[in-house]
Amino acid sequence: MASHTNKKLQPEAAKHLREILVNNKVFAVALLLIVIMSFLSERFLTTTNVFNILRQICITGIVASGFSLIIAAGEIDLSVGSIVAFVGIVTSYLMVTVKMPMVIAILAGLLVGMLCGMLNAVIISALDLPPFIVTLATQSLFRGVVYIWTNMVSIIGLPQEFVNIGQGYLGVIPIPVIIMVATFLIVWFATVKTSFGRHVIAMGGNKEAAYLCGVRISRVRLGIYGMVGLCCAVAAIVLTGRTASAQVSAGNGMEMDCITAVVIGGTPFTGGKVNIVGTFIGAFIVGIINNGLNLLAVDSNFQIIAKGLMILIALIIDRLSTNFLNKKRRKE
Amino acid sequence: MASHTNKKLQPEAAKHLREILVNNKVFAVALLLIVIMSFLSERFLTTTNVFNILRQICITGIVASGFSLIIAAGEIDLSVGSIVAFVGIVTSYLMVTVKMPMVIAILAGLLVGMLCGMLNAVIISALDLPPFIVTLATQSLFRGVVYIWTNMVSIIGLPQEFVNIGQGYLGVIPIPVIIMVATFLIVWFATVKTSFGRHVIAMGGNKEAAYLCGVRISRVRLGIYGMVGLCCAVAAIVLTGRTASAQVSAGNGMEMDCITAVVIGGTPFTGGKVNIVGTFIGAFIVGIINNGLNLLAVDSNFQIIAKGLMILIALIIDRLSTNFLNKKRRKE
Amino acid sequence: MDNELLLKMTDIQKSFNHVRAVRNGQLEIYKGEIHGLIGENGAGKSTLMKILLGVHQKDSGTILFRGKEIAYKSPEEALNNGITMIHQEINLVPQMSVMENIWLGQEYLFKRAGILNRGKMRKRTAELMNRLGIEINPDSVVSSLSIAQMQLIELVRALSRDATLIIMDEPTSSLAQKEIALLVKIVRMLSAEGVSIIFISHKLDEILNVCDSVTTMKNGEFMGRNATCDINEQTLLKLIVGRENVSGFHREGIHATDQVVLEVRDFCSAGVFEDVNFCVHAGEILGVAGLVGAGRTEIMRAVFGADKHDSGEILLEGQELKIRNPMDAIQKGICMLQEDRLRLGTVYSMSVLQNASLATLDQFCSATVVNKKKERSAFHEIMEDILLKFHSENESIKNLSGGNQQKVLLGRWLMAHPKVLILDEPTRGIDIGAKYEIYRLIEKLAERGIAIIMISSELPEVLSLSDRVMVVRNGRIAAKLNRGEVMQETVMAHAFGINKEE
Amino acid sequence: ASENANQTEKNQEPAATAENSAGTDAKALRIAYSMDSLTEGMVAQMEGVDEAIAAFNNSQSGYTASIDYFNAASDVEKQISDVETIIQNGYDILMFSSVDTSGSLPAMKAAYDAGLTVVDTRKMDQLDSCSISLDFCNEPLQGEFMRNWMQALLDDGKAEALHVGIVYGAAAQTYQLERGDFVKRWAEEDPEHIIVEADAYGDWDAEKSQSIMEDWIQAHPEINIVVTGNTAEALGVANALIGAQKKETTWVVSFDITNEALIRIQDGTLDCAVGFSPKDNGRSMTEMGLKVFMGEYEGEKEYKDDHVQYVDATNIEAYLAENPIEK
Ligand SMILES: Nc1ncnc2c1ncn2[C@@H]1O[C@H](COP(=O)(O)OP(=O)(O)OP(=O)(O)O)[C@@H](O)[C@H]1O
Ligand SMILES: Nc1ncnc2c1ncn2[C@@H]1O[C@H](COP(=O)(O)OP(=O)(O)OP(=O)(O)O)[C@@H](O)[C@H]1O
Ligand SMILES: [Mg+2]
Ligand SMILES: [Mg+2]
Repeated sequence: MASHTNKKLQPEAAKHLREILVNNKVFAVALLLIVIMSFLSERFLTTTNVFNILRQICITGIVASGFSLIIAAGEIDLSVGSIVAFVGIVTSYLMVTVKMPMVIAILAGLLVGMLCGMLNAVIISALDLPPFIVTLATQSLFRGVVYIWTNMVSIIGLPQEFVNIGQGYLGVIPIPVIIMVATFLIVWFATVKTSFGRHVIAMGGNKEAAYLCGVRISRVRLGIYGMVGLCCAVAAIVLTGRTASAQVSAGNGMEMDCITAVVIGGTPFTGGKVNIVGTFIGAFIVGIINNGLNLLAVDSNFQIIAKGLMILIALIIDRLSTNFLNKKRRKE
Repeated sequence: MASHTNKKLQPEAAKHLREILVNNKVFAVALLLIVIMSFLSERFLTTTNVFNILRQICITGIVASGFSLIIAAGEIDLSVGSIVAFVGIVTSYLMVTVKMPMVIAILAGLLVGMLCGMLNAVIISALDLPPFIVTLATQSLFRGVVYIWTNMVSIIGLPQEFVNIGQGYLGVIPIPVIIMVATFLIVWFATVKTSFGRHVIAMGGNKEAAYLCGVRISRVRLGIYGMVGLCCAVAAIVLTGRTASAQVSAGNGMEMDCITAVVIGGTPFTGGKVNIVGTFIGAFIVGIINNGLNLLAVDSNFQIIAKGLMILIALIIDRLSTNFLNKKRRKE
Repeated sequence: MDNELLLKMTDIQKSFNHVRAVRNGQLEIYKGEIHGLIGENGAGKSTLMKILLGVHQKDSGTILFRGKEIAYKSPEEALNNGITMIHQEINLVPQMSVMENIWLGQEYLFKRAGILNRGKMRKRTAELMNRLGIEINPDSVVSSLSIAQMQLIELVRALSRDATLIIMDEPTSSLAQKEIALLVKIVRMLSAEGVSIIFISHKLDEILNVCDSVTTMKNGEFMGRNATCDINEQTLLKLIVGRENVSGFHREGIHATDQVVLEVRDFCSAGVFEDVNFCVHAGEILGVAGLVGAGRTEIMRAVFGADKHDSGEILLEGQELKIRNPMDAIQKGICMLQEDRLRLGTVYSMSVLQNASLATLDQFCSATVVNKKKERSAFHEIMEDILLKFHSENESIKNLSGGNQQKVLLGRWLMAHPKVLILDEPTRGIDIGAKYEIYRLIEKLAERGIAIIMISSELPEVLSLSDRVMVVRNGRIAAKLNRGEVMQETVMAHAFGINKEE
Repeated sequence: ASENANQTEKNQEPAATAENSAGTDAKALRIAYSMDSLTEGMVAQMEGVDEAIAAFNNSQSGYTASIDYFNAASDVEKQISDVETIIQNGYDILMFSSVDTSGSLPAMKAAYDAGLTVVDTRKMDQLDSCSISLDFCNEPLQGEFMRNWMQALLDDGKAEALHVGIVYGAAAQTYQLERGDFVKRWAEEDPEHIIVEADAYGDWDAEKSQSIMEDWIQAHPEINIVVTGNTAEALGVANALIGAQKKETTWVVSFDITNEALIRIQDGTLDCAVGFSPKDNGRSMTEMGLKVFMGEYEGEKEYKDDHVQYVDATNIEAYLAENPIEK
């Protein structure tokens, strides 16, 4: 009898594993990339290099975690990069010029980031304007303020404890990696475990139906953009620490990196679904590609082609494996 | 009795005018901007300056005309700028290095542009991948090919007749402006007067319904992307003439300019509707803003802010006027 | 009727992932025949039809159409070969006009040198609509129409194709009697012209009345093919449900208390409705009848806060309420089931469970964290009441059959334990077995003291369930009838505006 | 209404719009500066330009000069448009820092043909399309300086061979690619001593350059000098090297002598910066332009000056003594 149960269980487990793979096929793509890369370069699969990659995806990763919700809600935020630059400057200015204590400067930075995000939400909701245009406008708004404020000069001379946030280690683990993982956990929790997360998905899936179920679209939007603003602020602090300076050009073009990570990660561009773990793996895949191309010393112009091709191949593998797994499942 | 008919007609006419304004409110925004600008600078409303603006929006305008269909179909194409660069290089290479006759080189360029666009469509349809990622990949693909091919050196030494396409005049009218207007007319015709246009909108409005009605989505997509590729090729030829050289960095960031023009023009980012005339006016508004800020010699850092703000204000006016007109309409 | 076999489907099988939707599909259609297809929700009717149309590909089995074996890969092929289908859910492009929707995919008919001749298109549309007796402006935008009007446009579109076989998947579920009569007339006319029709419906009387023969399905399997002259409602019911005696439903007496829960005074919205005054008592079921487009939905949407109104007030338990949006209404205990389940009800990207709990999520939250256990148990409790069978609560609602989706949405509002429950076409697409259960459920809710407003185009439903009936005509309340005086004829008379008494 | 019309009339006279600080009868002189992109260096340069204009306005030349800046944001097309607006708008002098030597040419030519005094600040080698071509801050010259500085490392025996990593600027900004390309040409000439180990685009971004360097430390430990495009990139590279404790054995060099670069040379995280004092540069290019306009310049159309310099640990004190860092 026991053996009978066992027999029944095994295909169940296999089926289960397949389910997990189907829902997180991007995971399989990442694994495949890792295998290929370790064959191409023996330097790839070393602890140092893995932490290297993780550290390099931190900034994009932290912003992309929140950005998943924007995409899931069927909206877009082009201003993330500018918010990152803005918060970097605010925090550094408060520390270096105003000589505020670090903790207060960081808190102020976080607040500013959140408010910037919320400003986007308020404009979109209050005037019922397309998020694309609103955030395009605030993108140049925030960036312009940074330029005028700093007169294009980066802020340097940050206190060492602050720099440590971007460069330090906790044991062997880089602090930015810890912050990124924490951010992903929090966003994941907010998305999967709370009513807020449910409302975000409902809003992206069918805004009208969500509204008729009592979901307050404008409040949810405020939450989403505020959260992304907060993520931007966290990223800004890590970035400022990592480069030991607040750069006026920080975060340029970041929105594209974020969308790439989110969409590779399996959150559809049309909204209604979200995969936070997928976003992490998406950012990781982009990180592997960048790192791999550098490790292999691919010519800089070929890198541009290779990056495009590899993203495409990753998605094609993803798609083909889905089809294959679906077919197998149907055969049973 | 006649007077009675008249009385009935007049409100009809007023209603009609209002309908036109509601559907093309962006037109009113453009007018308002023009009025404001002519008060601020007496140089603004001169024939030379108006042609100036028109000539300056040509490249974006030509690509944006076709881009409207991409947005209307609920898709996206990030590779337009790279196609522009690619076609510029191909055409110039054929003329300068291979010494082909101009007409043949141009035709080859147009063909290449169309094929590049179609390649996007084929990948999206065949593998059922998100357009965002596919065109992000081909963006770097095409751009990388340009970089490697040219080794980052622009091609110069183009024949004068070719340069004239970008710099010449027909009477008082700049040739690029004529080409732009022609492009808009063709795209407008294809959208409004043909079944292809209907299918594009149906696809953007309800892809499932279109499919169930026998619309071949992949064929429509092929048409759309091919058309945009063709528009890119036309823009590339005008641009190459205008700069009297094929630049490897041509068209960088063009996709954003196009989306901006299209969305300001009233084509919703979510698809299902299209307003080709609106796109033209959208491009024109962006042109007025750029030109106006230059005419007023606004500080370049403030320009960044001002541009963002003005786009926003344009949209807010647009929205408020819609609300106002709608309310009036409802009252009747 | 010719005895020429037009279509023969044998041993059709189709699975979606691990769900076996059709196990043994059999269907025979003769030329000019009106053939009914019935079965419980999720029996596989729509799936079988979608296989025929080429939307889904069969796993096995054969399809013979006009003597040739076919396996269409896309609807386009089927359409080109003379098969069209009215789908269960509305399939229109909301941003396009009525005319453009009707001719979508057939624009080539109006092409001259590549240019669409809109004038000709409009003329053909008008001709077609005239012939069918449907009055909708060809130029109005579809998104501004009521769901019934959309359903009629689907009908026009199916007829525009001069098909030899028309599949109608619950074409009457969102139509009121007048339109149904029209549809039946059209169907008979087509049949006389030699067109075959597959007619899916949950209304037995309709099947028996309209169809020549009927095929029954259960759990994806073929249960039998009968000529309608050989059977009656009882035998049909047995075929569908598998049991002999499925009791009908009859509500005894008036149960309403005289405690007014909801009162609507002088409600008015320019151009939509005016002078709307009514109240509902605790434990009362208020039926709302009227023709398509009379404004029933619009009035209730305004009460629910989904639409704006110009003037008038709402009182809940004697207290005046400010309802600006559905959120306010739901918080105060007023809930509304929408009639357009595709556009206004379901969130396709979410699971069955998530769809059901969307409106009541806060109940299962502590500090905004959802207690999934509570959520699940509340859901299962309700779903047992509704007799919903599904494979997994985590399945996407998109994968449920139309009727089962409707049950989930109904469940959504039952989970809210409201004071006032507005139901707009609650049994739309629900099979007869479950329908009576749902009637009983509504009755039970009323017994618990909930005030229920039920909009329905099925008069028998209104008559058997309601304590009072309110008839709406042209955005005004034409009559309020008490249970005793409610008769089919009086309701219809008020709905049409023919008052016999005068 | 007629009053209004009058005012408009008057406004069209340039003299009426200019500030009359130098005297009531001074004529207005309008300068336009079409810049390739707005960077920290450009902002410093603008300060020099403004200083030169202020000096000119105090010099009783009979003119009152004013300047407007136009930022092409690294877009050839935008630069052409800007210049179209400039021509349209009645400026007298155009200072032109081209986005691309070939692509921006039509713009410069058009301005010259329209009768403006055109100052080519980037040595585009098109003497018949400008009034004067300045050869003191162009990229090839800077590359030469950097090459000399690196050659000295070999000559002094500080390294047997230079294993170079090149961090370019942005691919779209072709003019500045020379900041890395000179190494590649050099490596072809002298493959024994100059070995290009890897190259990548840093997009002028500290973070991106930092990631690139982190990867190179793994894959190309033999790299002993990194040539970067600007201070931000150099900063990122240095951060990565410091993090891996390799800064001591790896030179980091960059272009543009910014305040930040000076500070970093002082603290040893940057080994050499080649460039010019942007402020001086701005000052002298403005002076040249004004001279040409006034007809006071009689030299060659191509004007050379040795504005380019390098700053490293050996000469930083001297440099700072002359050009103190302002707060
Ligand atoms: N796309 C799909 N993916 C997964 N399962 C599906 C899909 N479509 C249908 N099903 C399942 O197939 C079964 C048959 O569904 P179908 O829609 O054919 O039922 P039906 O007879 O039309 O029911 P109703 O009367 O409610 O419309 C159901 O169990 C349904 O959940
Ligand atoms: N969003 C809208 N915009 C404009 N008109 C609308 C809109 N929705 C409905 N209408 C119109 O309002 C009228 C009333 O429609 P409503 O849906 O309330 O009718 P009903 O009595 O509920 O009938 P049924 O639901 O059976 O179609 C219809 O003529 C419809 O065309
Ligand atoms: Mg069905
Ligand atoms: Mg209704």
